[in-house]
Amino acid sequence: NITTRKAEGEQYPLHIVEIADDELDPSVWGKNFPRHYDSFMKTQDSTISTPFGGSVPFDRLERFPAMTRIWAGYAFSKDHNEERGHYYMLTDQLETQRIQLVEQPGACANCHSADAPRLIAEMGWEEFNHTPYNELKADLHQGTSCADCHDPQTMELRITRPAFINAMTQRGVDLETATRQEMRTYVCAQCHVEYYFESETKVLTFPWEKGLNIDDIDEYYTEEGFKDWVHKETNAPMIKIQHPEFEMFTSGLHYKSGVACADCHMPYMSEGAVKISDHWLRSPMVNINAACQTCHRQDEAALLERINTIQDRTAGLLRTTEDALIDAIDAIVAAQNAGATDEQLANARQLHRRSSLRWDFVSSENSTGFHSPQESARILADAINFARQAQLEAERLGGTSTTVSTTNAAP
Amino acid sequence: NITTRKAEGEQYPLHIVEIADDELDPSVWGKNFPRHYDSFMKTQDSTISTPFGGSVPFDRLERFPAMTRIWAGYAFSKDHNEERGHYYMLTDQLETQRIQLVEQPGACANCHSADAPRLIAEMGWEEFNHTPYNELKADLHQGTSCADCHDPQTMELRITRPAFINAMTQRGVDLETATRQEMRTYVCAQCHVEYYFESETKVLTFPWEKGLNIDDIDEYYTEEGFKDWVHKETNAPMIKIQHPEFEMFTSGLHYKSGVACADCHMPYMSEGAVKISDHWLRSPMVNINAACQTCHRQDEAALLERINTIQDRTAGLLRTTEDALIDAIDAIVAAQNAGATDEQLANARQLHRRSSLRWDFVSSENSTGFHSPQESARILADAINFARQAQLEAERLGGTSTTVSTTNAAP
Amino acid sequence: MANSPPAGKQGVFSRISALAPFRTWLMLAAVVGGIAGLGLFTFVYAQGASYLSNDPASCVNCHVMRDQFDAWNHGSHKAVATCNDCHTPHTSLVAKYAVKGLNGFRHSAAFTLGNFPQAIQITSLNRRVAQSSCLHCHEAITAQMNHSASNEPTDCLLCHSDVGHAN
Ligand code: HEC
Ligand code: HEC
Ligand code: HEC
Ligand code: HEC
Ligand code: HEC
Ligand code: HEC
Ligand code: HEC
Ligand code: HEC
Ligand code: HEC
Ligand code: HEC
Ligand code: HEC
Ligand code: HEC
Ligand code: HEC
Ligand code: HEC
Ligand SMILES: [Ca+2]
Ligand SMILES: [Ca+2]
Repeated sequence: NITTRKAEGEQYPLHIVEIADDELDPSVWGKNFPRHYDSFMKTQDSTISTPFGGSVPFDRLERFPAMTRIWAGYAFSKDHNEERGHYYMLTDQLETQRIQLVEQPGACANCHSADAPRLIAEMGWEEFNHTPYNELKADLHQGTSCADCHDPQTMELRITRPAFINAMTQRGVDLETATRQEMRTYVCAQCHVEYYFESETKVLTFPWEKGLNIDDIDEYYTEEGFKDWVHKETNAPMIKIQHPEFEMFTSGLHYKSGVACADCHMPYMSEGAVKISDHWLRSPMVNINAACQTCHRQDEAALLERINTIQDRTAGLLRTTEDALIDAIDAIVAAQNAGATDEQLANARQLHRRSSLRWDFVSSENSTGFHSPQESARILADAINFARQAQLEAERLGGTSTTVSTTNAAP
Repeated sequence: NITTRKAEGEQYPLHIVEIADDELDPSVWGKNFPRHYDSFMKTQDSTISTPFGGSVPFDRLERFPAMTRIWAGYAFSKDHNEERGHYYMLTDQLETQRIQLVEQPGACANCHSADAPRLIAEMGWEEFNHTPYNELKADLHQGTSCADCHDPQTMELRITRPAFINAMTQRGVDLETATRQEMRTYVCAQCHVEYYFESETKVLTFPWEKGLNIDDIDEYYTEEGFKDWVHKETNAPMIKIQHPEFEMFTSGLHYKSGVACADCHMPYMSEGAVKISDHWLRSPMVNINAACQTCHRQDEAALLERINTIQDRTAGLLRTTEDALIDAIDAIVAAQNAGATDEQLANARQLHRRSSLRWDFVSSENSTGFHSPQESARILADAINFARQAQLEAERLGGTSTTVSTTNAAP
Repeated sequence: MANSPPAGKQGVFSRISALAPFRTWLMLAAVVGGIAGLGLFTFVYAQGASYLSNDPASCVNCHVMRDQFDAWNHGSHKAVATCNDCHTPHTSLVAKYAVKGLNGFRHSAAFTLGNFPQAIQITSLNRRVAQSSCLHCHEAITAQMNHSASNEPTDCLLCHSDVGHAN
């Protein structure tokens, strides 16, 4: 294609340094791409505030107190904040109580350090994952880097994380043949996905064998007999879900219409005579003009209002689900106190698990429903149903729970 | 035929007859607008079949058996079919068991006969509504007519039904200043809305004082102390919701983007050299190109798939809600049998009512979620929650229900 | 893939064109389009020859082009691009008249027979023509975007399908 050929001269506008294949330091890459580097460094900004997202790392446990009980017995109940920009990805991991209070495997480093691919090459895949994080951490120097997403020679997008390649290969997707538009989603799907550490080996794995929706994922975990932890109050075998942005996104209309993560989170911006991708990855709510208005001609206020409506509905359902989960927990505890056996409680605990992981799929997905509005509400409807059924099962086994929240029929 | 096409462009429209102000017969109007008349008459077709809608008047009670118990004690549980084209609007009303088994007021005729405006003018508004339907019916000659929506002199859209004018006036909307695009929705909102007959006077009224969403409507009915009937099994004071297309639509994105009912249900079609509104009101699923592709550039299969996805999710939640409602009914009945008092059961019955009317709001809305996908799912999530809470309340009052559906935790 | 943007309607010519490289078939089509197209009554009578002019008004000789014309008339590109700036190739004169001839013939025939959909859909061939015409004018500003060595230029129309004539 002649046009691309001609453009090649311009695509590497400043070729000031050669970038070595193992170069991780963004400031070195930045010598050739100063504009990209400047926008990339803006992810340092921790002041963006939006109703449910943004980059202020507020304490989520404080804001949504039910979480402490929903995750009782798991490290998340001790420390969990709203996430912020890529700039902090390594710092925030090193500093969290979830690393400090609990012994974690090296697998954690897969998504929080640009050193991961190098260490994997050096140590081997299994060894890397299963070495304790505390041993590995001296070798983690760089958080986010251009190298995570780009080939240093051609600047083409590339996949650098084995867990994603493994999971996609298993699903029959050949990443070599991915289109450019697909790559604009796949580079993010290396990290913004639900994951678990395989019980024995601690190998980072994505639970996608049966499909990407939550019912498939539930089925997968159940068949594997996997649990993340045992609930401290109800003794149910639990699953924790984390940041399933990619999975949720694929059930939504934007994905089906060919839109990619980068289209909204890295929209083009004009910089002088050229358009470049904005590398300040952040909430599109503070960037509606570039992020939405090229495709949607409504005015900014109207587009913001759309996001707000979707998020308010989702947030309302999240709170309702939390009430139901707390009631279920109370009822199971009461039944346990009344002497119900494990066998009698098996069903209630299964229902508790199934409700909780669905709630988590929406709660931990960082768009508060926006990436797939109807599916988010559908999942929470199921979560409410399962929590109330758990409560019913448990109440039938006796015991008096202190629950009052269900007795109030007023609006 | 190009030659004829060119000529037609100039002669249009034909002005063959003067249309009298009280003319109801569409074939007379049709003399001036033969193409509109031809498409209008196609609403006779009762063979269109779509997964959840269409014009085949299948028995909904048979297809969704839970309805018989959900509406126990109300005429709907005896006879309720999928609706079909406008051509049948009077016939279907005359023939339904809901008119034959029960004494209904003239108010029923408001939306099923073009004679209504004339009779209202002659008899007065209250008198018309409250005269028994069986007395009135000899005066009902015409079902649908051009006069329902058009001014015979200017062919402009007009509102002919007082209930809609009253309700909008109460909401502070001046229909005189409605834009043309608004009128393309308002003419439908005269009939495709939830309604009730005011207890004493039987005057047709729309419950919109507090707003158009289901929570507002619930609150309105509760404050009015209104009920449509007493549930035969649980003795709860119930509300039946019917065809709230307009209300549901206003919570959706199409409405917020300025799209009107007529855009999808009466899309423009080229007839020779002129474009006319297709008066064959029907499911857009058999008319995707004209109904959707003017605005959406995806191919037909992709657009159909969007509708299917939305409807499948909604239908899945409807079935889940029905299970929950049946469980709630069983539990209340068991409590009654065990001797629970009305006072003890008050909360459970309130919850039963609140769940049922929400389920009905989605179930009786004829797009199976399409008119507002996320809101439909949100409403059903609440409906499930209330039904399960009703069940919990009732089970606490004792009695053994035969319910087993909640004890199965397998997927 | 499930998540591909609209690719345009697969017309007969698009399907044929898929068999050969874009440029090769364009030349070939010159012959077919020219001879078959110009020879036909429909083409002349239905003012298919309008395709040979660059005046947007000539497109509206067919009233079915009215919506696009009106929208173009109010759009951002009115002052800078006519219909043919976007709907004919810029690679060579031969290619330009090939596409004009082909479209002229096919659309005249469709117009005469009346067998075209209510909401007209662009063919995948003409979509590619439009896409490449963007680069003709906007190559400089998009130079960095097209960094990819995969020869797969950004699909401008994913975000800017409205620039010519918003519908
Ligand atoms: C159509 C636009 C769009 C697309 C495409 C999209 N997102 Fe988002 N994303 C949003 C919006 C809007 C929010 C809500 C931001 C907020 O609440 O402040 C959001 C939120 C987020 C957040 C949290 C941001 C914050 O401020 O805390 C993350 C992380 C995220 N998206 C990642 C992704 C990933 C990964 C993909 C692709 C798999 C993706 N997004 C695709 C629009 C989009
Ligand atoms: C599959 C990729 C992946 C793995 C593995 C991973 N993370 Fe993360 N982590 C992310 C992403 C993406 C975010 C941002 C989205 C979010 O916070 O939901 C994040 C956010 C965080 C945050 C900031 C938000 C918060 O919850 O306070 C901390 C801390 C964190 N991770 C710690 C860890 C620890 C500890 C482990 C190992 C037990 C780990 N991460 C493993 C991808 C990963
Ligand atoms: C190497 C792993 C990794 C990759 C690749 C990655 N992310 Fe992230 N992302 C993270 C982590 C970890 C965080 C949380 C950082 C923190 O809170 O310290 C995060 C945070 C974010 C946020 C939240 C910013 C805020 O202000 O709250 C957004 C938005 C985001 N990522 C979008 C994307 C998009 C879009 C892509 C692809 C173009 C992408 N990410 C690729 C790991 C990754
Ligand atoms: C989280 C993933 C991610 C990281 C980290 C990242 N980029 Fe990018 N970059 C992208 C995506 C996505 C695109 C768009 C590619 C496309 O459209 O094919 C892009 C495009 C580019 C382009 C092509 C021109 C353009 O603007 O579209 C350049 C040059 C570039 N990035 C430089 C850098 C530099 C320099 C760094 C580090 C300072 C960096 N990138 C870090 C994801 C990333
Ligand atoms: C690259 C193009 C593109 C971008 C960028 C984009 N959208 Fe969309 N959006 C679409 C398409 C295509 C649809 C599907 C409906 C249609 O075909 O018109 C859609 C649908 C939607 C819907 C309804 C579907 C749903 O999932 O609820 C909302 C709401 C929406 N967009 C809001 C936004 C907002 C807000 C942003 C910016 C944060 C945004 N979009 C960015 C193309 C885009
Ligand atoms: C954006 C397009 C769109 C708009 C606008 C729209 N509808 Fe619909 N409507 C649909 C679709 C799609 C269906 C589902 C048809 C099916 O299931 O076969 C539907 C179904 C219906 C049905 C049942 C049709 C059947 O086949 O049984 C009725 C009645 C209806 N709509 C009335 C309305 C009214 C009244 C309005 C305005 C308040 C409206 N619609 C606005 C697209 C639309
Ligand atoms: C506010 C307007 C309105 C009033 C008042 C009204 N209808 Fe209807 N009716 C409709 C609309 C709109 C439909 C089509 C949508 C549907 O069936 O849900 C319909 C459909 C029907 C149908 C066909 C579908 C079915 O349920 O079997 C029957 C029969 C019917 N009505 C009978 C009645 C009777 C009896 C009354 C009085 C008790 C009545 N209607 C009062 C608007 C109205
Ligand atoms: C005078 C009352 C009235 C008005 C005004 C009215 N409808 Fe209806 N509509 C009905 C009734 C009653 C039925 C059911 C007829 C039956 O089942 O016998 C119906 C049925 C329908 C159906 C179902 C057709 C099918 O095949 O299932 C659609 C779609 C519809 N209407 C759309 C509209 C739209 C769009 C408008 C406005 C442009 C409108 N209606 C205006 C009373 C009305
Ligand atoms: C259910 C409501 C309804 C009925 C009944 C109805 N129309 Fe219409 N009609 C409309 C709507 C809506 C429009 C679009 C008006 C606009 O865009 O302003 C319309 C438009 C028209 C127009 C204007 C040109 C056009 O096609 O947009 C004519 C003429 C017309 N109708 C004739 C008739 C005739 C003749 C009948 C009876 C045989 C009839 N209509 C019955 C709702 C209706
Ligand atoms: C008159 C224009 C118009 C028509 C006709 C129309 N749409 Fe839309 N549609 C829109 C707009 C505008 C949006 C909002 C998203 C956006 O801004 O792109 C939208 C959003 C949607 C959405 C996502 C929002 C939601 O409510 O889920 C779906 C799905 C959709 N349309 C499908 C359809 C289908 C199917 C039809 C035909 C039955 C149709 N549309 C007819 C203009 C239209
Ligand atoms: C002879 C009448 C006529 C004239 C003159 C005309 N068109 Fe069209 N055009 C049509 C018809 C009919 C269609 C629909 C064809 C179909 O869908 O198969 C169409 C479709 C199109 C399409 C979309 C379908 C495709 O093949 O991609 C484009 C683009 C187009 N015309 C551009 C133009 C331009 C540019 C001009 C002026 C240079 C023009 N037309 C002049 C009748 C005409
Ligand atoms: C004949 C030359 C020409 C062609 C062909 C052309 N453009 Fe333009 N375009 C211009 C000029 C000149 C401007 C206005 C000056 C500027 O801002 O660069 C412009 C402005 C724009 C703008 C900014 C204004 C707006 O509408 O948002 C966009 C975006 C754009 N063009 C995209 C496209 C796309 C996409 C295509 C192909 C479908 C295209 N252009 C085809 C010459 C052209
Ligand atoms: C993923 C969405 C997307 C795609 C694909 C895309 N653009 Fe853009 N384009 C944008 C956004 C967002 C802007 C606004 C940037 C700004 O003003 O900061 C823009 C702006 C422009 C402008 C106006 C620049 C100015 O200074 O006013 C032109 C011209 C343009 N694009 C041409 C193109 C061409 C040509 C292509 C295909 C090679 C293309 N675009 C592909 C999103 C896109
Ligand atoms: C700046 C570029 C540009 C100009 C100028 C332009 N078009 Fe287009 N046209 C496009 C693009 C791009 C599409 C494809 C839109 C899509 O499918 O997303 C298109 C599509 C079409 C179609 C298919 C139907 C549709 O609306 O999608 C017709 C017909 C058409 N153009 C006719 C015309 C006519 C007639 C003119 C002049 C009055 C014109 N175009 C001027 C870029 C342009
Ligand atoms: Ca954040
Ligand atoms: Ca129907």
